[in-house]
Amino acid sequence: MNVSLILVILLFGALATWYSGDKWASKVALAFSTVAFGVTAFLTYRFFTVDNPTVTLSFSKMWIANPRVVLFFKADGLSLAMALLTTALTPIIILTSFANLFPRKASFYGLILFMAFAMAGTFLSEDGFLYYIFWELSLIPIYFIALMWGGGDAEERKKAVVKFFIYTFAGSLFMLLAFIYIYQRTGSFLAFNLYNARLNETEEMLIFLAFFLAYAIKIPIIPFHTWQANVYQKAPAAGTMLLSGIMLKMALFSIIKWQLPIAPHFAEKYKYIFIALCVAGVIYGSILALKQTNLKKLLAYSSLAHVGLVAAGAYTMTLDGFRGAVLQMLAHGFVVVGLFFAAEIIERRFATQEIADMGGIRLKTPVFSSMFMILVLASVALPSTFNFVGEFELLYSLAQANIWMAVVGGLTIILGAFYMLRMFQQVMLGDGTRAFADVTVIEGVAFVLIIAVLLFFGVYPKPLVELVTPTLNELLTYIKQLR
Amino acid sequence: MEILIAIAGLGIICLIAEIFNARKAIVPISIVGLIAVLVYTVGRCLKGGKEFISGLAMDGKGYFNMLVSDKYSLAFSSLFILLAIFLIALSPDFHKNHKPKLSDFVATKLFLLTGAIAMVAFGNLSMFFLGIEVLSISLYVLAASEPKNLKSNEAGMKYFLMGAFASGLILFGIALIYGATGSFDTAVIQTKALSPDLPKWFSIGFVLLSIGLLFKIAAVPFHFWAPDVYEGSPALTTATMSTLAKVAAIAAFFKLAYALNPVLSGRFITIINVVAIASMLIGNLVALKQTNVKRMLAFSGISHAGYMLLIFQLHGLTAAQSNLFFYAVAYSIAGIAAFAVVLSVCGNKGDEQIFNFNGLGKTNPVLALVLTCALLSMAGIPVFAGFFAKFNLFSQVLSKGMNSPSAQGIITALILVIAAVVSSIISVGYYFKLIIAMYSKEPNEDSQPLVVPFAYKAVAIVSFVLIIAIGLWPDLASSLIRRTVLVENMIKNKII
Amino acid sequence: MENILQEIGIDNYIYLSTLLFCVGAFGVLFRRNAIVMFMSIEIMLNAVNLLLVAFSTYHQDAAGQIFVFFSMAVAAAEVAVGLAILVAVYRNVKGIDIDNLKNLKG
Amino acid sequence: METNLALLLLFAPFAGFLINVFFGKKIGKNASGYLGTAAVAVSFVVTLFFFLQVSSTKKAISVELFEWLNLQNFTVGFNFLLDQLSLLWLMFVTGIGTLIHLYSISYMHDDENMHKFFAYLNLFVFFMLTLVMGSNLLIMFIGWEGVGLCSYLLIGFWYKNQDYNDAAKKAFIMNRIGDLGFLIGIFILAHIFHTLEYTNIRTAVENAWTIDRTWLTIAMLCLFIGACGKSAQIPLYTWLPDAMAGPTPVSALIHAATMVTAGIFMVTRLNFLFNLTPDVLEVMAIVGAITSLIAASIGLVQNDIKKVLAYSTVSQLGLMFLALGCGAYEIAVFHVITHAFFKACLFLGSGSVIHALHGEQDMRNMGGLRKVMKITFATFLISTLAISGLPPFSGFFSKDEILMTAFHHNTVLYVIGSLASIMTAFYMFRLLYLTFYKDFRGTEEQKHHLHESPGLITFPLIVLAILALVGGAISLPGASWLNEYLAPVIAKPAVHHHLGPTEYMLMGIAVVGALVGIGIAYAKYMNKGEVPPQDSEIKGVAGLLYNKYYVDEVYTAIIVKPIYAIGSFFKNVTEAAISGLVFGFGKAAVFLGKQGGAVQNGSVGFYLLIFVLGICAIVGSIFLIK
Repeated sequence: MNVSLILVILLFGALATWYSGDKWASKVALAFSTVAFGVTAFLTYRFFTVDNPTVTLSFSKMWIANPRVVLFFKADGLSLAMALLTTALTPIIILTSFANLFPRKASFYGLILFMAFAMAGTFLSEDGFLYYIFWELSLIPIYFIALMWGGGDAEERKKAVVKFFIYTFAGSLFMLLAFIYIYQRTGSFLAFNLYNARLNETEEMLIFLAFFLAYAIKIPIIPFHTWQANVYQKAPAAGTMLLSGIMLKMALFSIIKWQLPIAPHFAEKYKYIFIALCVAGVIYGSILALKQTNLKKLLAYSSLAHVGLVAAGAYTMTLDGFRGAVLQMLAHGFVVVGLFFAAEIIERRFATQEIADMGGIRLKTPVFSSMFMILVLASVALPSTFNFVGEFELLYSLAQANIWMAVVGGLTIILGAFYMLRMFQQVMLGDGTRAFADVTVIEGVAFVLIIAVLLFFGVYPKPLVELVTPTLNELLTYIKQLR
Repeated sequence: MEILIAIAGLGIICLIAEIFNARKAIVPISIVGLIAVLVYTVGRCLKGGKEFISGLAMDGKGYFNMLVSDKYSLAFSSLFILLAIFLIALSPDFHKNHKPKLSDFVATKLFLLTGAIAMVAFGNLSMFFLGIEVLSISLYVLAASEPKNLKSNEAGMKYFLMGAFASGLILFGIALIYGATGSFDTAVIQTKALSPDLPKWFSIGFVLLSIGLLFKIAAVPFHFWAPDVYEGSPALTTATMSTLAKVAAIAAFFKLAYALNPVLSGRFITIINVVAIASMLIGNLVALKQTNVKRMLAFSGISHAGYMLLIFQLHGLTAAQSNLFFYAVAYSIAGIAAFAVVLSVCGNKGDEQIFNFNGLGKTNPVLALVLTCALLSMAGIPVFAGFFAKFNLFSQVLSKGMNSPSAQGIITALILVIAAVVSSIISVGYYFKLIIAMYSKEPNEDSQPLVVPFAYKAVAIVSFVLIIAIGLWPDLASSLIRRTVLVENMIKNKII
Repeated sequence: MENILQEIGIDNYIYLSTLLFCVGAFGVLFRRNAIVMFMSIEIMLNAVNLLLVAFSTYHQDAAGQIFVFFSMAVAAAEVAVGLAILVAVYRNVKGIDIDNLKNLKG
Repeated sequence: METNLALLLLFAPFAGFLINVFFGKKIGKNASGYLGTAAVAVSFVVTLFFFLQVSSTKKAISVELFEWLNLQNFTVGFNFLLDQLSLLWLMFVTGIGTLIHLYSISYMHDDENMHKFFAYLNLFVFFMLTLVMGSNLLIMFIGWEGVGLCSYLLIGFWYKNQDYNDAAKKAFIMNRIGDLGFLIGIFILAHIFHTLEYTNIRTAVENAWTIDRTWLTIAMLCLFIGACGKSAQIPLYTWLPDAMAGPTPVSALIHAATMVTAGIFMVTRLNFLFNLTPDVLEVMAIVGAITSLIAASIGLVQNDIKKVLAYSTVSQLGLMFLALGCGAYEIAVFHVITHAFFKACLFLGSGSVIHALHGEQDMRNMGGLRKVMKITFATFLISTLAISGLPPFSGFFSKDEILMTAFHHNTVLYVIGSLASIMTAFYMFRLLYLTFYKDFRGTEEQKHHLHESPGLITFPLIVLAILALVGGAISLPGASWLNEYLAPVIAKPAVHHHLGPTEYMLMGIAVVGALVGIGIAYAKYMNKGEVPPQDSEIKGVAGLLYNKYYVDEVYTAIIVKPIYAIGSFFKNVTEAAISGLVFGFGKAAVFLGKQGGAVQNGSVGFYLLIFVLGICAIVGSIFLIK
């Protein structure tokens, strides 16, 4: 049993869902994604218990002779943690879509599973070429999900979605060039070999920037973010969740796994520029979130702010920064899915995303409002939620790098509270007369799962810390050795 | 040679079959015959054949080096035969209104195939000239094959005039080369080309020949005919031109360039680079505004020609051959898949406007899926074949640049790949126009339910499977042209 | 034969046929009557034929002359197809001015 | 055993919270109220047990649960420390907490969400306990933010009213400003000491580590900013008066007795560090003094009974910071305790009044309640005397010690502090007179319903009044039990001045000052029988004071508005520009495509011309250009 099983299940699940027909699709998808999560969790457990886990649980097989590509799915702490995020969120996301009366459900859920497959593949690939393939592959399902099941004006949506696709595709093509370039040196795409490519200064710069372009667009880091809010707003909730919950983590993960170890000198030399850019994104996103009148757009900008901080932490190239980034990725993944789900629930009942049209919901929905409140609080990183753990570590790593970065980045805890509470007040509080049904059982289950994760790991993050730390240390050793 | 004879024979059988009123047997016979030839060719290809064009010397002893059967020509021949099989399979349904002429269409395609094969398998310039002319004349005929349709007339006329003009250039080029070296035999020319006292005409001749071929592959600025002719010709002819003819021309161009003149001058390569960049960018940019699918695919074809010209950034002839072959396979099979869907959708509509594709995702999901995959493959998105094709090309260009001693080399390489990347990005814009039409627009109200003939569907699905299969096992295609692990294993296990 | 060649010099043959070729090319460029354009193309091809024959003699090699036969055959085939297309065009537009054919563009 | 008991102490309120959240609605209002009260009472009992134990053994108890955060330089665990300081705090948090819970059962009885109220209160107590019990700064931070959350929830308890929600939000955000300071302080301390455990830091300090004083100063300053946020000091004090939007028990518990003292707790906790940074202490003293004066001056003219008490709280907290700034930690703690007694009593008293008047809070519409609400009046009077600093009430001792210390420290600060005290005496008696004396000025309807509050409300009042009366006994001048008790946790005890002539003179001045304040109030409101004018008629200095120096407006103008303006700029300009740029690429591509299409004009002649030009260009560039 090794990590390739996760991918097999997801891919097979995608096909099975597609063939199962509209009636059964959602259930089949849920079943497969849950099994995938179970397998991932079991593998993680095995990772702690077996000797030499990376060897035992990895999968590698020759794939293409020319270029030399190996089907290498590696089980290390980082990849398992990210795979866990993917497989844990997928069933939740599927669960959140149960109440949506989509046409062509089979395709919809099939695409979700296929997306999960591609994303899990991205996280697990140890071979750069393979990684790139999965990276690009994940674009296709989300493109179709957003295009075909999205809301709002069709023309606007098309515009937003096509912009998103072309934009991210553009970024990743430059990453492909970077990979090809290094491959010419190494003759292999395996991460280890790529790390040891021995590039000179100019080459490192070009490669770093090529990677940066790809990641900056996907994360997104300002000023490459303009696709984000529109797509988040227009995609169906499940698509937005996939995008914000998992897909953008692909890029953050890649910074740690690919960009920094491959171009460590350049990163070390100019890290402050990139940290500053990311931190600027934190402020920029937060301030913009304040001005939003559309709930989903507000959440999109808040996401921009949060991931900016994560990216900044990653660029500090310290253990704290890395670990904080990984933990915050996981935490943000859950919280943002929860928040978008809350927005979706409101949209289902009120048929609007405009904050001005909401209000007074709390009067009618004790359960929903409590859940939403907890998610809001997690999002503003209240201590004892998982987000605090990540954010604390991130800010600490920034403080180690430069105290002013931490101060400016830390403004997120003020501004974040500002816009989130303002949003909560306008959306949920106040007086209102419109009927609003409280959450259904299925909706409630999805919320409870998310909140349970956020609170549990907020208090006891140790298992995750122990999972990722050795791998991150290893990566840092590479980076340090090489520089 | 036996391949050529067999195919030409098949063509003649088709014509005879018509005489004996065996019209229904024409297509099956030719397809079965072609499959047999294909198996034979692939078998020869895998088993042996010299790997390099440089090994041109007197391979086909019996034929006075008129034809050579190295891996390069065999591999491309198999590709052409495969494409011809697809094209012929599409014929009967396409020409169902002109049943009596079916034998002519099929036979013309078979003769066209012989021309294409002669173009890549030549060992002698006269063979090459005959090949290219057979191919061209067949295409003139096919382009104008709807005499009552003004568009078809115009396409045929334009193609003919410009094609004949280009033929003149090619001929002039050949004459000058002959004048400089005293022989049409490529092996002789190759040795002579290296001698220092080569008359200047040789280079002029070579350049004129190249321009003629650049015209055939529709590279900027010799591309003007392509969109008009593609649009005006009957769709099946367009399919032939954009797949078989284009691929044959680029394969011939590459072979010619390295067979005649193994050390190409830097100036020449620079010209090719400029042409490549211009083709990629102009093709993709102009495609953005097109509303006719055939015209759009014509511009897309121009840009693909530009990509394929990157192959002249040579770093290792074997790799270059294999990369070109791979690109040709990926491009032409995706093209066949796309055209199979275009034929299915627009076959009875008279034009190929994009709105005809509205809602195809709902009315016929399978065809929509095939077209989507074909377009994604052309756009170079993994895990489809087109991605590996582009990957190999970029990889070759970069490796050439990185291994060049001067800084200029790497800068050139970077400019080339970045131009390629930028144009790939642009290309997504119009490929997605079609995809959006299929998936996010409602079906046209007045459209009748789509009746898709079996042959169209079969071709679409087979080519679709090929796109994916080649994407998943890229070695599959490469093994035709270079010795891969796959081939070694097959030989070891006595499969071939 | 050889004497003539030596007397005149191969260069002059090349110039002549180049000139002829250019005459043909300019004919194609500047005339709008399709038949005249065909004729101009024929001039181009024949210019090349002349050159080939000259080279054949120059090199004392028969291949060039054989090639001329090929080229003539091909040219004939080409013209046959071309004229057929022309006839079809004429039927549709009642004219052979190629400027009538501007429907496909953009 | 100790661990389990400590956990019981900590988690009893949390259990109350959970039960109230999940089953509160089912078990009914009274049950949920008593359950909440019992949960806190359990904590109180356990605290008492520990308090007695530690008082006798003088040995701190520490409990270690499990590791929480693991950073490169340090780890943070869920560790708790029950030493003299934390137990002292726990005593009055759980004690007063129990009383206020009890009070709330009656006070909140008419509210449909009573179970939620108790849930929040319990949660608050839980977080407050976490704050106090934590053995490192990060656990304290959990509590620190947690109480902020509960404060937010309780201020906005009546969430139908958006003004209340605004107040709640404001409280949370202003607290968060302080929290950022706190967090940055933690970062720097962690960087310096590689640990956040108090005991470890103290050991490090005592072992005379070479500590970078600059960074330490910055760190302590940041922590002080945190304290400013939580304890409502300039410039972050404006949330506290607004926080009066919450139900009165909340004001009593959170915004008077416990949460707002967290800043003082933190400073006292880290006294050994603050001792090393005299500059920060100086700043603290100045900020405290100015806050106390400004808040007191605003309190002079407020008409909302709770607002007056709120400003009085800010002012008293200022005095505590003055004491801290003078290095007199024990005295600050002493004042915290006495203040907790009398201010809780005052708030609960005002709540009793408001309860009786069905929500009326404007003193202009009160008066004459003395006759109807005898117990409330009596307890209120005791507490007012205590806060005014008249002997022998508890406030006298604590306040006097603060002023005395300030006098020895810096005369200017002393003067400011004294002025604030005089004002305090004035406005508190103004409050008393306006509320309880003269005739009732409300509506007939209200008058008809006037009544003394039920026993559940008066009982806590009585208990607190007694404590306010005798609370001074824990630290009598010269014989201070408190100073002795706290000695182990205070690194450098305050200099205790012998009661010499100067000291007696200062006491005298203080008493006289208080009497002067009371006298003016008496003259104005009893003799002349003045009633404060309507809002529109308040002008001049009074107007400035009544409008709180327009601080809120200034903040809005210089902080909130600019942020929104920047937001508009980002939204309308930068976003549009970036987006336009990206779309611009697309548009440029389409434009170029159109141009390219225009060249494709359909004319064969033209095509051939380009063809020939292309040939010429290629041939020319190869053969003609050298």
